[in-house]
Formats: sequence, C-alpha cells, structure tokens
Amino acid sequence: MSKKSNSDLLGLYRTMRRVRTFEERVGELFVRGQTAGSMLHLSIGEESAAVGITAAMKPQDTFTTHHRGHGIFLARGADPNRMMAEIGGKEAGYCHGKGGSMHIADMSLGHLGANAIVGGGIPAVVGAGLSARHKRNNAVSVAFFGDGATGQGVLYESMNMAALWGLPVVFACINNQYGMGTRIDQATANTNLHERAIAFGLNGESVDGLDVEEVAEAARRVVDGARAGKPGFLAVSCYRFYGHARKDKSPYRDAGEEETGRQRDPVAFTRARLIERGLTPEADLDTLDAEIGAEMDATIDFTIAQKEPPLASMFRDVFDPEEPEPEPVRTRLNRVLATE
Amino acid sequence: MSKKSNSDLLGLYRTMRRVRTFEERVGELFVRGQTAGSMLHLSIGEESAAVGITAAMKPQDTFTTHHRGHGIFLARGADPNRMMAEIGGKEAGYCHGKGGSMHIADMSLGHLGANAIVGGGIPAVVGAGLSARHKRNNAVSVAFFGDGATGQGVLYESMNMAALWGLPVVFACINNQYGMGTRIDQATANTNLHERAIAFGLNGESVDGLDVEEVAEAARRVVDGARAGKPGFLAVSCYRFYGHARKDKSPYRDAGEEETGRQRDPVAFTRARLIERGLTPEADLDTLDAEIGAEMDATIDFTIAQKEPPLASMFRDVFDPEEPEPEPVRTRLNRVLATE
Amino acid sequence: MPELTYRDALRKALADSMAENPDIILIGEEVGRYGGAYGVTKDLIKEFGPERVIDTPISEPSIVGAAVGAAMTGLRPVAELMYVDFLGMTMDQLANQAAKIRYMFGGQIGVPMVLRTQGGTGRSAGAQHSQSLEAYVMHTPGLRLAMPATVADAYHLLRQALTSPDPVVFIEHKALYTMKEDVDLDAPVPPWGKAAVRRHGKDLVIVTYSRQLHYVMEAAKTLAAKGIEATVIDLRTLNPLDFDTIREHVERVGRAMVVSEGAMTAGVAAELAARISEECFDFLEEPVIRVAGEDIPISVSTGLETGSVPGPQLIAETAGRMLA
Amino acid sequence: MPELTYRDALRKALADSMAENPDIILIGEEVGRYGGAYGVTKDLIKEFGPERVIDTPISEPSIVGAAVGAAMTGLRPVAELMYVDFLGMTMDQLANQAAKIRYMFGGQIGVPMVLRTQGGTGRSAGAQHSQSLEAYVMHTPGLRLAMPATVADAYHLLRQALTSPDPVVFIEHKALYTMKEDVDLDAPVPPWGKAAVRRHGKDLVIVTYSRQLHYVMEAAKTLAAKGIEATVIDLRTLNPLDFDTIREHVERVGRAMVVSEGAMTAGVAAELAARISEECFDFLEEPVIRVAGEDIPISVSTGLETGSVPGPQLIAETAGRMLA
Ligand SMILES: Cc1ncc(C[n+]2csc(CCOP(=O)(O)OP(=O)(O)O)c2C)c(N)n1
Ligand SMILES: Cc1ncc(C[n+]2csc(CCOP(=O)(O)OP(=O)(O)O)c2C)c(N)n1
Ligand SMILES: [Mg+2]
Ligand SMILES: [Mg+2]
Repeated sequence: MSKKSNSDLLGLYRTMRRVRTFEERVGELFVRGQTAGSMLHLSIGEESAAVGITAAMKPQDTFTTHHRGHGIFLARGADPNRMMAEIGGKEAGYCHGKGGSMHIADMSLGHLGANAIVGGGIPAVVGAGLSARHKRNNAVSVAFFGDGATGQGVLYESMNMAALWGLPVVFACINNQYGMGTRIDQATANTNLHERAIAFGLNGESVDGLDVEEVAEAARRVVDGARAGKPGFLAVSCYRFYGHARKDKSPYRDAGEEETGRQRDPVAFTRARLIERGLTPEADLDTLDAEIGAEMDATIDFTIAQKEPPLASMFRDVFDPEEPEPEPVRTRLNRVLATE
Repeated sequence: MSKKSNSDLLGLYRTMRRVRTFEERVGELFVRGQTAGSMLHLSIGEESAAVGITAAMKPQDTFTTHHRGHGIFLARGADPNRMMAEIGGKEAGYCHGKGGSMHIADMSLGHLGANAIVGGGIPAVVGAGLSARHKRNNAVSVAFFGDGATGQGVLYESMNMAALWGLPVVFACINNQYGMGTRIDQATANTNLHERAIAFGLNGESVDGLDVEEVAEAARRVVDGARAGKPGFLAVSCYRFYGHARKDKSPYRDAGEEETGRQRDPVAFTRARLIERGLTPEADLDTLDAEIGAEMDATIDFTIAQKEPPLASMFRDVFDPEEPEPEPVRTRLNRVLATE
Repeated sequence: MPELTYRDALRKALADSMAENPDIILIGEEVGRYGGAYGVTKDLIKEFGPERVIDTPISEPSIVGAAVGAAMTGLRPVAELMYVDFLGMTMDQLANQAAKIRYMFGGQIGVPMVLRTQGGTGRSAGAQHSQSLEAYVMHTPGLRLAMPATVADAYHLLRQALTSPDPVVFIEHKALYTMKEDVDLDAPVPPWGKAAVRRHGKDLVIVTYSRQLHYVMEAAKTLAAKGIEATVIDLRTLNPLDFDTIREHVERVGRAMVVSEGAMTAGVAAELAARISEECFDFLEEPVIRVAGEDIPISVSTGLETGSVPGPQLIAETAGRMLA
Repeated sequence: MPELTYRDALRKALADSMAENPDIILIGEEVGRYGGAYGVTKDLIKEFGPERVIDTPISEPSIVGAAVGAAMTGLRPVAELMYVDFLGMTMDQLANQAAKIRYMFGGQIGVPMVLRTQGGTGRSAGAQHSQSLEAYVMHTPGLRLAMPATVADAYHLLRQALTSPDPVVFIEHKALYTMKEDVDLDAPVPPWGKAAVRRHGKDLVIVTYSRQLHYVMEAAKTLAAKGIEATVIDLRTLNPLDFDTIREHVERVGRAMVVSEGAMTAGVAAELAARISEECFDFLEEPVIRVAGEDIPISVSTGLETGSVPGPQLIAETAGRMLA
C-alpha cells in the first residue's frame, strides 16, 4: 500500500486534532448548560473515519451523516463557530438553531444533513447518486452511519439499488463497536459487516481505524471505485471512547474494556507516528494543538454570545418562503374568539 | 444426496398436481366472475417449492406466506373448498370472506397468514421463533416469499435477528424470476440470493425447483438446521408460468422466454420421472389426475353455492368478540340526527 | 374538446412536465417497462428513457428516501408508491425526512418531490390495498397533499405539484382511472390550493374531495329532485386547505356536511368538521355532519367493501334528514 | 402511601405483570442491559432473564413484526419503540399487520401485544424525537391507544393493556418520567376505557390526556382564582374513547375546550372537537375550541420547542376568553 506523503499525514493529524478538540469543547458547552437539548453524541475515538474518508472526497461530492456527525462535517471543512452555535441552538448556527447537534446540514459543502433517525440519511445518497448520473457532474455521495444502522433494513435496500444501478455512492460505516449499550456482537451474528455489501454486489472493505493513513487509502479505493461506477461499502473499526450520549457513563461495559478501547486512539497514534518518523517535532505539535485549543475555545465564547432564534422564526421554513406560513394557533384562536 | 423413497415421490407428485389443478380452477373461477377482487396470483410453475418445503415441515411448525400463497397452504393440508370459498369472498371460506386470496390463514395448520404486503409476513416468523424457544415446543417457523421481497429491508433485519438469536426460523424464497414485470436481474446486481443470508450468518442455499426431490432434500437440511438452532434461507428457482396477476399477459417478456420457462415444469418433470423409473404406470397417473380434477372441480361448485358474508359481519372481529364493536356510521348518524 | 380518462390525464401531465423540465425523473416499482400498475406511466420510458423513468426493486422506504436525496441535489423526482397502503413503510422517509428537512436545516434547502400514489376502495383489493390514508399526510406538518377528483384536476394538479417547492403527496383514486371526461386542458384552471365549487345551492354545503365528489354530486341530484339544493365543494388539495371558500359558503348556507372515504375517527372529516364548527359556529343551524369511512379494516368481499365507505345513498339520505 | 415516579410505576407494572404471566416478554432496543433509554425497564433483565427481556438490533419494523408473530403464537409481547417518532418505520407492521390480522383472518386469532413508546416535547430533542403522533394510531382501526398522564395510570393502564386481547399502543410522555406522586396502587381504579374526571366545575369542560393534563390542571387553578371553574377530563385511553363521560359533562356545562400536544390539523383535538360539536351541538353555547400543537416541526431550540405546543398560560388565557 502506498503511504501518503508526509505533509498529508500532518494535515490528517491536524484535522483529527481539530475534531477531537471540538468535541471536547462540545462536552464543555454541555456541562455549562449551553447546549440545546440533552442529546449530544461525541465522536471522540472515531476521528480517523471522519478524516480519512472525507480526505478521499472531492469538492463536488455530497454526504449525509448520523447523530454522531460533528467530526465528519468538521473534517469536510465546516466552520466550527457555526457548528457550535447550532449545537447551542443559536440563530447563528448552520440551521439557525432549529436543528441542533443532530440536524446540521450545509449545502455549500455538500452536507445533505445529519439525522436523528438511525439509518435515516442512508437512502438519500442513492438519490444523490441518481442526480450525479443525471447531471454527469462526477460527484460521489457518501452515507456515513454507525454500526447500529446495519440493523436497519433501509441500508440493504439502498445498497441493492446502488449496486443495481452502478451509482457513485459509498456507504461508510463507523463501527465504534456499540449502538448505545449494545456491543456489535450482541447486534449481529456476523460482525464482518462488509461481507453483506459484497453479497449485494458492492465493493466491500473493512479497515482498522487506528491508522488514519490506512483509512484514507481504503477510502480512496472505495470512493474512486464508486466514482467509476461501482458503489462501495467501507467499515472503519474504532472505539467509542465515552458514553453513547453525554450523560451515559456506559455502565454496560467494564473499565478494563474501556481502557483498552481508548488505547486505540487514532489521534495519539498519528501524533506518535509523526514524531517517530521524525516528520514533525513534538514541540511543533504542541504548538499546533494549543492553537487548535484556542480556536475551539473561541467557539464556546462565540456560541454563548449568540442569540436564540426569535419566536417569530418558529413558523418560518415549514414551506418555501414564498408560501404563506402555517397559521399559528394563537392567530386562529384570536380570530375564532373574536367573532363571538 | 439420498433420494427419497418412491412412495414419497408419488406423494409429492400428487400434492403438486393438486396445487396445479387447484390454481387452474382458481383461474376458472376468476373467468366466471366469481372471485372476490381482481387480484389473483397463481403459483403455477412453483409447485415444487410449496410441496418440497412443506414436506420438510412438522405438524407443530408454523409459517407465513405471500400474495401467491395458495399452493403452499394447499400443500400444507388446506381444505380446498374452504380455500376456494375464501378466494370467492364467501362466508364458508377460511376467513369468512373477509380476507380473500391474499389473506388466507388457518391457525390449526400453523398458517399465520398470507400477506398482500410484499415482505409483510417475514418478521412474524422471528416472533414465532421466539415463541418456540420460549415454549420449547420444537417448532420451526417458515416465511415464504417471492424473489421480489428480497428488495424489502425487513427481510435482512429479520434474518439478522434470527441468526443473532439462533432461532428455529427458515426464510424460503420462491424465486420465480419476476416481481411483476421486473426480472430478478433487473432488481438486483447479485442474483445469488442465498449469499446474503450467509453474510448475515444463516445457512443459505439455492436449489433448482424443477426437481421436487432436490427441493425436498434441501428443505430438509435447512429446516432441520433451523430446528437445531441455525436458521436458514432457501431460494427455490422456478418460473412464473403466467402473468403476475390473472389479467396480466406479461407483455414485458417474450414468447420464447415464456416457452422455455414453462418447459421447466416441476409437475410434468415429476410425472415423467415416475413413469421413467417405472414407479407408477401412466394410466394410474391419468386416473389420479382425473380424480384430482374432479375434486377441484367440486371446489368451484361449492364456492358458487356459498353465501356472501352478511353485512352485519362487517363490524365483527375488528376487536375481540367480548369487546363492543366499532359504532357504525349509520348508528351515529341516527343518534345525532335524532337529537335535533 | 378531447375525451380523456383520469389515467390519460395523469400520464399527459407527467409527459408534458417531463418534456418541459429535464430534471423531472420518475422512480418506483413498475413505472417503466410495465407502465405502472394502473397504467399511468405507460410508455413514458420509451419517450424519456430508463435514466428518467426508473424501475426499482420493491423497496418503498428507499424509493422515497432516494427521491428525497434526488430532490436535494437538483432533480425533481416523482416517486411512485403503488398503493397508498404502503405509506406505513415509507412514513419515516416521508414524515421525518422529506417533511422536515427544510425546517430542521433552517431553510437552506427544500425537497421538491412528488409522491404519487393511489388509494381507496372499489376493486375488492382487501384490507391492505384499499385504504384511504390521506389523514396521516394531512396531519404531518411540511407536506402538501393533493387529491384530484376530476380528469381536468388529475392533469392540472399534477402539473402544479410538479412546480411545488415543497414535497407533495399526490393521491389518485383507484376507482377513477377509467373515468372519462371531455376536457379542455387549455381552459383556465384554479390556482394551486384553491377549492372548486362544483355545484351551487342554498340549503346545504357538502365539502368533499377525490372519488367521493362523484358520489356527492350524484346525491345532490337526488336531493335536487326533492327540492333540496346543495353547494358542493371539491377541496382538490387538502394542504393547502382552502378554508376561505368553505367558510364563505357555510356562512351563507348555515348547514354543512363533510364527506370522506377515509376512516372517520381522527380522519380528514374530523378536521374539516372541527374547523367548520370552530370558525363558523354562529352561522350553523345544525352540527356539521361527518359522513366517512367506517372505523374498520376493509374486506375483500364486495358487499362489505362497498358497505364500509360512504355512497350516494347514504349521503343523500343523511342530507335529507339534516334538512327535515 | 408510597411515593412513586411515573417511570417506577411503569416498571412496576411490567414487573408485576411479568411475574404473573410467564408469556409476557419484552422486546426492543436497549430494554435489557441498558434498562431502557428512559430507564423504564431497568434491571428487569436481571429479574426475568434475557429470554424474556430481549435486546434487539436497531430494526424497528422487525421488532414490531416479531412482536406480531410472537403474539400470534402464544406469547404476549411488549415491544418497545424508543421514540414514537419511529412509528414511521413501523406503521406497516403496526397498521397493516397487527391492526388488521384479526379482521382479515375472520376472527381466527388476535394480536395481543403492547407497543410501548414515548413521545412529546420537553427535552429539546429536536424535530425527529419530540413528536406527538397518537393521531396516526387513533385513526387506524384495530388499534387500542392508551396515554397515561398520572403515576397511578402509568401503572394501571399498563397492567390493563397487558390483558388486552387486542394490540395496544401505549404512549408515555418523555417529560413525565420523573414526575412523582403518592399513590396507593391498591385503591380501586377505573376500568380500561373509562375517562377520569380530574376536576369538577360548572363553567367549562376541558378534555385532554397525557402531559397536557398537568398544564390543564395548572390552568384550571389560575382560572379558579378568577372565579372560573373548569371540569377537567383526562381521557386515559383514546381507543376505547369514553365519549359518554365527555358528553355528560359537556351537556351539563355547555362549553368545551380540547387540549392536545399533537399537531392541530387532522389530529386528536380535531376528532374530539368534531365529535363534541356533532353530538352535543344543542348544548353548546360556543364552538368547541382546540388548543393543540402548531402545524410545524419542532425545533431543538428550547424557546421554539416550548412555543410550539400548548402550555398552561395559553390554556388559561383561551379559557378566560371563552368565558368573557
Ligand atoms: C430509528 C432509530 N432507532 C433508534 C434510535 C435511538 N438511537 C439513537 S443512536 C442509537 C445507537 C446507534 O448506534 P450506531 O449506529 O452504532 O451509532 P453510534 O451511536 O455508535 O455512533 C440508537 C439506538 C434512533 N435515533 N433512531
Ligand atoms: C410492499 C409492497 N410493495 C409492492 C406491492 C405490489 N406488488 C404485489 S406483488 C409484487 C411483486 C412481488 O414479486 P415477488 O416477491 O417476486 O412475488 P411473485 O409475485 O413473483 O410471487 C408487487 C410489486 C405490494 N403488494 N407490497
Ligand atoms: Mg456504534
Ligand atoms: Mg417473483
């Protein structure tokens, strides 16, 4: 396997570190009671999947993500301020505070949306693949989802369609070993998930997420294959470092397992490799990390300073802005109670 | 492969012939305008699947079927009169004329129901498998469905659950090459359907449906395996001799293909084998066929003579008979319009 | 004026829109080679090719989901659900995705797709192929809902749906496909979202849509023979709902009946009756009466099937008693 | 009298019923080791073992479908849907199978299953995790529907649901799990299908259910301080619907309001308002007023979330204006 060049590795590291640090700040925002909602799913431990796969994507490509999608979007180039503001439910967020952590989207970066429905964003990439074919724009569409989503039938339907039509579509499964409290082997008898994809006629691979270079290589094979007309499936195995959501202390797994799991840290691994290969002096990495820390600290201040969306925005964007907004209950009541 | 004994082969033939003849009579009933509804799906050409698989089942076993399920239930031991009456929408039918061709069920023979939803009856066998485990009654539950149902995600969810829990469950796919006008290779990129089952951790086999002995053998392996705790999948390949439903003339496939397809006739094949092996003289088979013809003719007369369900039965069996029936619109209107 | 069937009008709407807008694609089971289970898309695959008329595996959730993704990336898909009864497997993609995407994402993007399907009784197709499930759709914020009753509306509403910036569920009635009417498709048509007053009368307003319009019109004739004159409103779209037209006539006439084939409880008739009662209370001389489908599954037996939904006789009889 | 939370009461109902009836199994995502996303099934797996408390993959359609098959073969399954918002992927198994099997098969067999789930706003869980979708269920013939508002009802309705011969959808409210009440579980309880009159007053009848009961009671207090006395009816089950109790009080009082968290259009409030208007017309001094959820998706932003469903203030204010 041809390893990527050294400057690439530093780039991959930087992005992974940014993801890691961003997620840590999300946790802080939560502790400070400033996130919208109790549902916050951090992707710590999964950085290589987000970074390795988005590295294989081109600007015209599109993607959908899942409830644990911050890292993917950040790796794709998101503005961390607008992301954090959305997580905080603020007007300055990507979705003006209506979506929150689980519903971030951004058309300018091809982000067709995160999803709070496990598997809910998967079939959309089939449609995006049809668009790409129709418009001959050479775009690949990638569905990111967790191992838990392999329980959803819609995944197999969509893989079948993609293979049947030879669509430029990739199914990217971030196998962090758990769906909430359910370990992957408690959710399926055959944990070699890519075998299913092969059985439907896709390219299918599994890769160890510890090494982001390997993930990036595998992703390139699968994404390029899809672009050439053979859709693919890539499972990246990693470990969900913390609980399912911010409040979950994972009582269903033992401390020993967690410790081992957290040793499989793609960020630390890549950092060590940069040093070990003599590519980047540790001091430079320290500086980089500190810079990223400061950048991400600022997202918290930014978010806290932002306004909540105005109440009037509640009826906006149910339909196209040219259409009348749905009538508020109060307006109807005013009318009805006035006529008496 | 140990071939079954000769008397078995005659038994298999008899049942296949009964299915074939029954279905021909259903067609006649339709032509005579005596069936309830325009939706009639005949299983002509698929007899070996119905007969071979039910032959591998035990009395305590249960099953669900699909919209093309007459043959399966008949092979399981259904009363052809009550079946035909149900197809005719008559009170004497298995479901008192409420279900019709696509909704026949019979708890005494373990028939958990036909289904007009493609794939709709599949997950029920997972539940039946849980019941068998719970009650330790050594029962296997078999879901019968067509190749088209392999498009439905629910199949993969259910296979995954069955494999995960080691349930006594079999997924029996009658691959008649078509889902309405769509040939199997127009519906999937990999037509080796059993490979998917294997990828989920089930026993998976495909078998040629021309030879009912081979189907019965394969079914025995798969059903016995399921009974022993490893669920299975069996695809029986055959050919849908006629249109999708009674009115469909299959304009989407050419005459040559149909002719070749209809040559793959499991009933004729078995008949020829009985003669060829010197097991049953042709004259005896002629007699048998004629007896079956007469038996099935009688189902038509029986059905035509039966009554439609009374209007009053309309509100019955929405809920348990001990519960009040839903209030008819007319009753409500009487009440409302009387108070004025 | 050419004579057209409802089916032909639908087909023509698709063909005309597809000719105008290259981004329109059709996607669904049997929409291509087979021409649609009810023949609506017959030969469109010949005209527009298999890249625009896409036969799918039997995968309703992913058909709708693919349409969502296609709509978000610049196409204008028309997904077909062979029977509205299959809504149950697609409601996640329809209600959690298509209906909410614009809102959740803060208005960044819409989902301009049409979900064509057909419902209703009339072919003794049994409990799982005869339902009228428009209430599920009407109850879901973010979805538009059109239900044409006439040949002209089959054409025009579908044409209009194909320019909607938001997802439209378009429910045809299986018993209407072979209905013929003389229609001048160039005649002016009501705008999207406007109800049509199909008959004017001073005694009673009957609000309805889809096939029940024809039963109501038949009943109105019977009533007229007895000296009772009904105003008949055909809603055409349930979202947008043209309540102004309903209000105008109910306030004028003072009596209203709503007729729907869907099951009565928590159905479309409930919404219409509740709203009329709430907004026109002071004008009502009697309660708004609901004539709707029974709260039971539908039998394959023709007698029970027919008995489980409103028909002209029940409508006329009920109206007669309201005026008695 | 012990103090119990709504969550504990639900858990106890499951435990008590499971101890009595060995055929009861629980099946759903995270119901076992995790103890349920909202903790309702905590440690039941320890008490009853993994063959009766079954953790599943994330496969909602097949969870419900498996429950259907289990119910048909002698078990009494309690399937759990973590959020009612996932109904959209299970409606086929629920509405086309569970609800219709007894009928389609001519009464041969019932489907005695309970589908436990939870809905509603209150945790800024966003558009796909905050809905109130009971109207889909209420509109579907063949399904029972229970929605407990109190701790005692959480216990008793679930216990009763577990003896129902027919499929029951049991919708808890996510904002009530931690609510505490002193309850004597041995005190007599209303039978299944009977509404509870939570407050008696002569000026206005307010009909509601689930969490909105608490908002209504709060509003009733505010109103009482102003001299307006409301009768408050908690439906407890929406199917069966105890319309007799509603009728009795509306006819006595002459004014009615219905309050529901679900989206207004074609929702439960529409059914209640339509039915009261239809059946109690001559007794009504004013239109039946619906106070219900807005016809919009629900935002994650707390302000917008709270604003999109009824609260005590809106209820009290509206009632005040009705009486003005
Ligand atoms: C359809 C659906 N079912 C259940 C849930 C509740 N839920 C949210 S995340 C989750 C686990 C998902 O696991 P996985 O796909 O592996 O993603 P991870 O959380 O590990 O990133 C579950 C069950 C949901 N949001 N949607
Ligand atoms: C969920 C669903 N989608 C579509 C249909 C319409 N339909 C009925 S049968 C059929 C083809 C089924 O093909 P297959 O499963 O191969 O069974 P076969 O008819 O060949 O026996 C289709 C599309 C349906 N009844 N249910
Ligand atoms: Mg996971
Ligand atoms: Mg087939």
